[in-house]
Amino acid sequence: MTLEAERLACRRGELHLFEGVGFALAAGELLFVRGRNGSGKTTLLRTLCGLSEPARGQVRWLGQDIRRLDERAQRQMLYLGHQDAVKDELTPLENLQVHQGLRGERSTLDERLDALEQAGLGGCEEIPARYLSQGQRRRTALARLLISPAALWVLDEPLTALDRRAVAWLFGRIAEHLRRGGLVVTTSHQSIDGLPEPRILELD
Amino acid sequence: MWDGIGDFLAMGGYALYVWGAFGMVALGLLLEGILVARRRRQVRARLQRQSRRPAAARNQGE
Amino acid sequence: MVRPLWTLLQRDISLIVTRRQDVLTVVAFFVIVITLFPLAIGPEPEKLRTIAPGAVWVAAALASLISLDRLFADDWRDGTLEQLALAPQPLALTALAKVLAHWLSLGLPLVILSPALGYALGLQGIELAVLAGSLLLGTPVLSLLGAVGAAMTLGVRGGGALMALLILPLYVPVLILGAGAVNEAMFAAPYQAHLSLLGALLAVALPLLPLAIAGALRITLD
Amino acid sequence: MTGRSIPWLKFTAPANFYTLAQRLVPWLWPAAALCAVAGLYMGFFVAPPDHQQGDAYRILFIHVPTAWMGMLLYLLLAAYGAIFLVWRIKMADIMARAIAPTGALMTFLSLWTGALWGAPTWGTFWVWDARLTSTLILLFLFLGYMALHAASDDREKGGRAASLLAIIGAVNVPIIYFSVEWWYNLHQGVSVMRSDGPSMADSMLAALLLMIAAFWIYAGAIVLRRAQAEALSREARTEWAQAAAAGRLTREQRERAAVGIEGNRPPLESGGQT
Repeated sequence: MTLEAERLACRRGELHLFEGVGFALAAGELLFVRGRNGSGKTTLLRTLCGLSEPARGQVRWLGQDIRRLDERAQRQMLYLGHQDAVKDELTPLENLQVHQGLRGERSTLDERLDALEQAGLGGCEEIPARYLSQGQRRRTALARLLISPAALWVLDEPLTALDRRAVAWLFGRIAEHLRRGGLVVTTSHQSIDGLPEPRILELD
Repeated sequence: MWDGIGDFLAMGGYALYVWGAFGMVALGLLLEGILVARRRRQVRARLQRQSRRPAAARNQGE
Repeated sequence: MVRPLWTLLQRDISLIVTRRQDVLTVVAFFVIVITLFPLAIGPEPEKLRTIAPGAVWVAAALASLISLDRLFADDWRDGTLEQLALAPQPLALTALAKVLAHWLSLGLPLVILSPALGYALGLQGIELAVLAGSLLLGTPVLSLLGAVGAAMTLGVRGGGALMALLILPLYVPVLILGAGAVNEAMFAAPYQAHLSLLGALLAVALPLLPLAIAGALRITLD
Repeated sequence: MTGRSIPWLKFTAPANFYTLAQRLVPWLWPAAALCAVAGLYMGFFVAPPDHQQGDAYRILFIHVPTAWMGMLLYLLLAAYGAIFLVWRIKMADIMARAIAPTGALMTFLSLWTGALWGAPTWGTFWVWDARLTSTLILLFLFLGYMALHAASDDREKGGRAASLLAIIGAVNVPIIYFSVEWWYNLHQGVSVMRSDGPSMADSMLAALLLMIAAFWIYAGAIVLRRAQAEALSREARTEWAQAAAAGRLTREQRERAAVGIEGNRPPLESGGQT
């Protein structure tokens, strides 16, 4: 179970962001992407999960080209972007349910409530997301990590808007996921003390 | 075939239509030519400015 | 494969229906545009009858266009579109489900309402049935075409007006065939040919346009 | 994969294309002018007046070529769009973009000349004739392509979206044409403009063919020129473009630039699947 990047080059518009990025991430490994603003972290993460097409090079997940994954391989990957993909009109519980439904994943109501509880949303499961704070919306999105069977997590700036307790909780989740043989690619501007020893990819 | 220049210009009474059509085509093509030539000049001038000041060009974008 | 699409269909319909005013706005727009015709042309029943098929069809095309403007916009803004693109099922099927949800909640009401408006403009009997039938076959094609435009103009300057410029020319065949069917019925001529051509357009559009929509969405997300 | 083994791929490199156009265009201008002068001479001084329409029919010598060019250029636009979408060859997008304004102009001119021809022969500047109506829609398709391309901030993305639009439009053009034709016949019964008009005298045909040739060559020249400017502007920061702007692009610079383009393609194993 590996995520491989081979001589990746990306550009945004006319701007050449980076080239020659390559790595192979194995089960149980954490990749931390570091770089200043505008160095292409988000573009790299979007490329790694197949949303953006690289100008050169290739990304492979489970041995398949990331742009043409089959259904099984696609289900093994979970991406969490800058935007939460949380619908204002729906409650956290409904959001979680819809998100799982779209990915074809199954869980019981108890499991979903439990995940929201763990994510620190106990008591607001049934309140439309528009009344929630930015941090609570983020937690709604992160609750997906608890019930998804995906092995690869691609998390773009997951710490934004989270308070210190939520950060510690998330770090714990990531560590547990890695122990179970999962893969995590992430990026952040905040301190990552408390995470297991990551492999670091530096974009200048 | 034509009896002098006046007869030619009169186009058998259809002068307005015939010359209106040919005139608009000539105008259209001429205008297009001028616009393209101007754009070409502008691009070349910009590039020449850039090659004279390569450092500035790098930050200028486009 | 079916369950994700079913979830999406349910979610989209319930989102549109809970935001009730969207449905009301589109239906009201449809009715108002049709109301403008008698006001502009005059109340003579014969005149109105002549323009009735065209008026209803033009109003339906415009209503479809303005309602489609936001088909992907909300999902794009809050990041759901990325998740849809990364879901296991093909993006084309997802797009088809979204268009279907949109048509069921915003297109179908127009079809249901059209006989009443046709009647107000002087159409009668079988003509009303043909009008509703032609809209039933034609508006899904309009929705699919409009969805391509909506996907293309996501995050582009001047979205709505630009989309009208891109998509309205492509509406022409549907408009001709749809209004034509009603015209035929008005002269007691066979209208079945028009309707079956509309059906053929739908049959061609249904498998092909979702691919175009998916392509446009991928370009937008890239 | 070098330029030598597949020669036509060589011109997908903007530097090579630029040089080719630079050599070609100086010949195209006089060729177009020559054809136009010959065609106009034939059309005005050799071809006799029509026995029904008098001298008004001479508008045909520009109406038919512009109408043809409009349609042809749209098909070309869609073809380049498809090439760009499938193989991501940047030059194809540049060509498509360069074609659009000329196509729109030709379509507009064919409408204009058609109206001025219709006025004396049918007694009206505009009828909702099948051909006129579908030409008008073609003009809208060109304008839509240009608007979409211009509205996007990211040239690459805008180009891809516009190419997709051009392809959808091209698939639609025959449907639009037939539906409009059908609509027109149902409404009018008898067509005012039959394509099988009075049989054409040889001199008329010769004049028409010369004018068509003139328009073809003109369109080629102007599109190449516009594409050159576009290529220079997009590659502004490269060595070849700056040399070309100064008018001294050497063979070595060109080959270096072309190699850069080859390197820009995805590696074969992924490129083969697109």
